[in-house]
Amino acid sequence: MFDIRKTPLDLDELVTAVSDPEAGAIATFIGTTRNHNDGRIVSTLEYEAYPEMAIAEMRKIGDIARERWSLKKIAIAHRIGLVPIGEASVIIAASSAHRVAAFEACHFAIDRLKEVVPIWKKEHFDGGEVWIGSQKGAAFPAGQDGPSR
Amino acid sequence: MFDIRKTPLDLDELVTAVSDPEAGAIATFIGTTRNHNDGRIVSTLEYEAYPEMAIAEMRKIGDIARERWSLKKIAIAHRIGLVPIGEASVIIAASSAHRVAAFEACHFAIDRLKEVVPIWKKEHFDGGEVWIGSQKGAAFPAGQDGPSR
Amino acid sequence: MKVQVLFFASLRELAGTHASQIVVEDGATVADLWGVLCARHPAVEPMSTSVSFAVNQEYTDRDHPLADGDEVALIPPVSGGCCAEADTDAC
Amino acid sequence: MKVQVLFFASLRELAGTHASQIVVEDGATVADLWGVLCARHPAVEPMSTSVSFAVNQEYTDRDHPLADGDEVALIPPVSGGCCAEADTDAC
Repeated sequence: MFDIRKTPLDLDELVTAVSDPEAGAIATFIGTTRNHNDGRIVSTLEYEAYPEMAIAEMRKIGDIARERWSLKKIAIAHRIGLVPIGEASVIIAASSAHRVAAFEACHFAIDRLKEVVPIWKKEHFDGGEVWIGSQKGAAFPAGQDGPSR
Repeated sequence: MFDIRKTPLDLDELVTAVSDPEAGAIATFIGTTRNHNDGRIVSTLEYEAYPEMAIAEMRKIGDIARERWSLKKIAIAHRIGLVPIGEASVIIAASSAHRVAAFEACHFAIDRLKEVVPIWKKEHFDGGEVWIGSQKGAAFPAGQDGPSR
Repeated sequence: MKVQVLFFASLRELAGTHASQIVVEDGATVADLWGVLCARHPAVEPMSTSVSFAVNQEYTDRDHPLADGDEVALIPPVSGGCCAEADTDAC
Repeated sequence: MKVQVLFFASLRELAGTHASQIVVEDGATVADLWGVLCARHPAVEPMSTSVSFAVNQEYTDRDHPLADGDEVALIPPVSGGCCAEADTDAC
């Protein structure tokens, strides 16, 4: 299950998606919006995606994870639009027979998602708003062929 | 929250227990009973605990995790008695501002739990039953002062 | 030939549009297209060093040659997910 | 002096009891108590090398001296949790 949605994410849905009679271990990761960042009090968080490509990149993350670890299943869901403070913006779940694979795959998936999946976060705070990432001269997502510069 | 109970474990309850306005990351681990082990088809799993000491050892795991990582909160719950195949026997949740701490603390907690928390598993299978651990000449839980031998 | 250009996030706001049909010469590369876009939307030019490109939903190099009908996405530094490694990072 | 001994899991089944009041000599250690228990419940003797001990809910060495009223738990190798590291491990 790889999903981008405008509605609240449901942890149980992802856990159910990766449940498997042969999986003894499920690791999950929940990323939650916070009310402060870099010293700013954030009033609202907004996510935008390039949905078709974001889903395709999530699928690739799943494929890589299954190649590297002995996984049963992996699921990734990201919320877009306005995400109220304290609610989940991303949930990842991975299942495996043995616990190390589930942990490592889940950790890899969130790291990789932040690097390559075309989703952007805008913070609204008192006195302004900013697209996170664009304000620093960030480069081509790591792990991809870089553009010629 | 550190708990031993005879009733089904509830993932949302543990996630809620570690939720914190300053925690951007929650990692969880769910350990589920499986229907086979070591080539045997397991019909029933049964857990027994020394409850007061098990809770005390879980608390120590939480204390160590909080010392080693910059955690917000950690919760551990273990089910005892008969646990139907496919249901969770243990759930761990850890929250932190940054994701590495939550993952590492959660992973540490399940590793450590298996080493030191006085809980035992009995497998019932076609043709017999066995207390897991006792059939191999296993030693004093790792990481503790060993008995003089 | 014609390509469909998609603008996202900060680039969408700088360009003032989400999508645009652009005519480029046969044999034009992604870099050539970016030059056309900078001429048409000068506000995007400061993103030259940070923008990435996807053609038909795959990340590509700037020297990638375009084909008629390609969907070219302009991808500012991504920032999905949450919860930073370090205190200075996002969330 | 008297101590309260608790048996768990395989040791409980081997001893045929969950708890027992045992009288030991003043100055007796955990190892001395184990000797008394092996004499009373010979079935537990094969666990001599794998059993661990907790006095008042803290893991202790075998040379730990007992005090009157102590709660001594006999702890077979623990196997809580789930999901092994390796295929040969439990769950």
